Amino acid sequence: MKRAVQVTLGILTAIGGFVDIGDLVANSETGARFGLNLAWVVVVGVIGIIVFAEMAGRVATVSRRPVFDLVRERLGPAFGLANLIASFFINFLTLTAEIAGVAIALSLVASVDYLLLIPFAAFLVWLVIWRLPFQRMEQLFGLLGLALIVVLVTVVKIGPDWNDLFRQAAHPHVPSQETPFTYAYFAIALFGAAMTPYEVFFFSSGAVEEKWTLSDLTLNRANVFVGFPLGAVLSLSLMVGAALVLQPRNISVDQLSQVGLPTVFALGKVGLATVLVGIFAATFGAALETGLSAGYTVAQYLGWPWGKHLRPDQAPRFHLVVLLSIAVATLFGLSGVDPVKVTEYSIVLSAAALPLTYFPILVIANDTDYMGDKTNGRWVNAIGFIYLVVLVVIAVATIPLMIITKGGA
Amino acid sequence: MAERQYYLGLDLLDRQLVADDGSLVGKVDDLELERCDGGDELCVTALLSGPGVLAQRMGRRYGGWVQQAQRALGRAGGDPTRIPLARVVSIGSHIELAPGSDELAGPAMDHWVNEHVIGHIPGSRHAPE
Amino acid sequence: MLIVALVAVAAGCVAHPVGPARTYGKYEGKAVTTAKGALSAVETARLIADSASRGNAFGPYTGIVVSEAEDSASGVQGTFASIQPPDDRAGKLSSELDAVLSDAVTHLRDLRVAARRDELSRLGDVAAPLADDSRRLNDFIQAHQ
Amino acid sequence: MRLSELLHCHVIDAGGASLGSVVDVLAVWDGPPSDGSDATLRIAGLVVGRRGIGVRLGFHRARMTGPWPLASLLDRLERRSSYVEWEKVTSRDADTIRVSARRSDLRPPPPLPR
Repeated sequence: MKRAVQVTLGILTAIGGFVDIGDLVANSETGARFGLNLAWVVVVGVIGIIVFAEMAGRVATVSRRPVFDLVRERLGPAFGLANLIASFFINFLTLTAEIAGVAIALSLVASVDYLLLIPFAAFLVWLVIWRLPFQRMEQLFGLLGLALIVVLVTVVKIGPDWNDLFRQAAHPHVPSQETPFTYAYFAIALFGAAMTPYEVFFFSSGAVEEKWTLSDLTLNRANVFVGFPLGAVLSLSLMVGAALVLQPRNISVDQLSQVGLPTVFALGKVGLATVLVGIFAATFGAALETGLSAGYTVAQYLGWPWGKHLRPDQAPRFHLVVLLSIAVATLFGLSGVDPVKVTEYSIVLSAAALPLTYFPILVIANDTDYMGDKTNGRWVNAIGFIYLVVLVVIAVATIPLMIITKGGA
Repeated sequence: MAERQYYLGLDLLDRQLVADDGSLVGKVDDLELERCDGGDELCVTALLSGPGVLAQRMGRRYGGWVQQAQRALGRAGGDPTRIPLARVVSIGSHIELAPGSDELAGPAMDHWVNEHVIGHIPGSRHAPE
Repeated sequence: MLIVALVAVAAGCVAHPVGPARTYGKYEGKAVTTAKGALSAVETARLIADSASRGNAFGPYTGIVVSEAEDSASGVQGTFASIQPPDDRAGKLSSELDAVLSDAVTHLRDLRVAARRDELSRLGDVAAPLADDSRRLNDFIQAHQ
Repeated sequence: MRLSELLHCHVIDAGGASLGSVVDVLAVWDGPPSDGSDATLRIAGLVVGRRGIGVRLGFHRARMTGPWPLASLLDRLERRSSYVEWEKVTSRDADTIRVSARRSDLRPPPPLPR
């Protein structure tokens, strides 16, 4: 019984934890701009994150070695360091975007300029990392994030022609006003939003934090195979809502506040209140995950003690990195950068950087020294290898596309 | 126990060092080699760990920079730590050390950070609750 | 690779780069992009005004969405005004679009003032002129695309 | 000396031809671990070849089960490197090692039993 509760809780957390500011922005933006022509990318992305997270979770559980530990061990110190710098920088962009997202969500309730709320939001994020135990933190924000189910209710309430929606999603094409380049660029953005590397840093470090054992591998699978697809349903609902409400009105999404418009349209005040809670929880949860990931990556590369299962004075360098990252992200957010632009760049670069962390995990998941008899099965390896190819193609294409489309303009 | 073989680069370098109490105390940043019993053969005599060792391994120039930084920081910079081979308990996905790891560079740096930053923040000595 | 990405991000996050337009065609393209941006802002404002006047949205949220729409419209207006028209024909196009943009920004400002005063039930009436701005922007986009 | 210094060394065979550089070192543990100070980890041979990611990943020397296209590719890359027993080292200075073997006599590094 206790086990069932734990599994359910894990799944719920995974649903809430799947969506962050990247998904909120990317799905609303592409829905308003491309209709359902990019819906397939969400499906490809969620299968990718399932494969990646399941492997990373299994490796961390069996060997007790999280992602960046293995990155250095398999890629060597020099290439590992380049990898660390790239991953840390992208994670930092995401952290900035999430903190700004928390501030914006608060500003939509408090009617204060979000810039004034950024230091407060950042302090809150740090305080939770400093004081709240790992599991309670994860459950609290995962469950609050379930408020985003309201976007699914939004779509149901609008009552679209479901057959027509499926037909559109199943027959994607480049809309007449777009070029193949912008189409590809936004496909990468959506993919990066669904398959963000920090999710895996966090997930694999979390497996060590929560002291998972072999018997928890079921929990790992349940979280990943049930939680993430349900999270993807929320992403698709955001896209459909934008396609139904915003696209016919020629509204393009360039503010986080516009993400709530379809829900306001369909469900009124109750919907609005719920979606704002959901946006707050999703960005806050992701700010915690990226804040911790800043510390995880550096500490694991250098072999320092890390984690929330330790007292802060038992992992001081880890906490110092977390603290400094949050502080610098706060300053960057306050400098007047456009949070939506920062989000877009963070998800696109996330997609480009994926092979750097995916590849070592795929290799270690096949190493009997680490994994014993828990190495990848034939099917996991087949899919895992296909995704490796996909990720490499994306990584190569991203920067040229970014330049050609001027950042998707 | 049967004679065990290791590829030093693959099996030892860059592995996590774990103290007897389970705490993480650094990485194997390099290995020290010496002639075995004065003969022609080389033996591994110690594991080396610390930022200076790592930087030195990546290039002499970086090693110089880190050494300068370490001189400036004093003990906080972390001296290169030499762990005699006899202290190694097991070699696997991590390397387990016998008791007595307090004098390693990693814990020393943690101590410095505690004394100057983290220890001054309220709640640093309490487990999250 | 990393440096390219860094520079791209730094440039992209801080400012929207506006290149010069050397031909009428290029200028017309930028005019259409501008009109689309303004249309999005106008339609966002109309949508939230409609919802708010029917009691479907809270004051703070409405106020912020409307003022973001105003900022966005006046932003694209300012950006477009900073591009030098390459010839007389482009000059005429510029004044044609600028007239619509100015009207839209004025109407958005009225709406923002009403929303900030929390006069939510009135927002439908205050937003009424935006319907005409929306139609004109649409016509402009159709004519020049 | 340090292992990293050995790993940068250039290796030249009996005929004066270059074999590449030292990419890894095989060592044997004489005596059980954790059994006091008399346990030694003696260097038994060198893995020599072109430096590259395939060697670092250890697809041949370690027990890797897949994924299939990658494993066979990297395994083949690693087989291109060769193994030289330490007894065949004739001279050694800061950056060059001379060995008494010829390239044609050398075999790929042995995978380790686990």
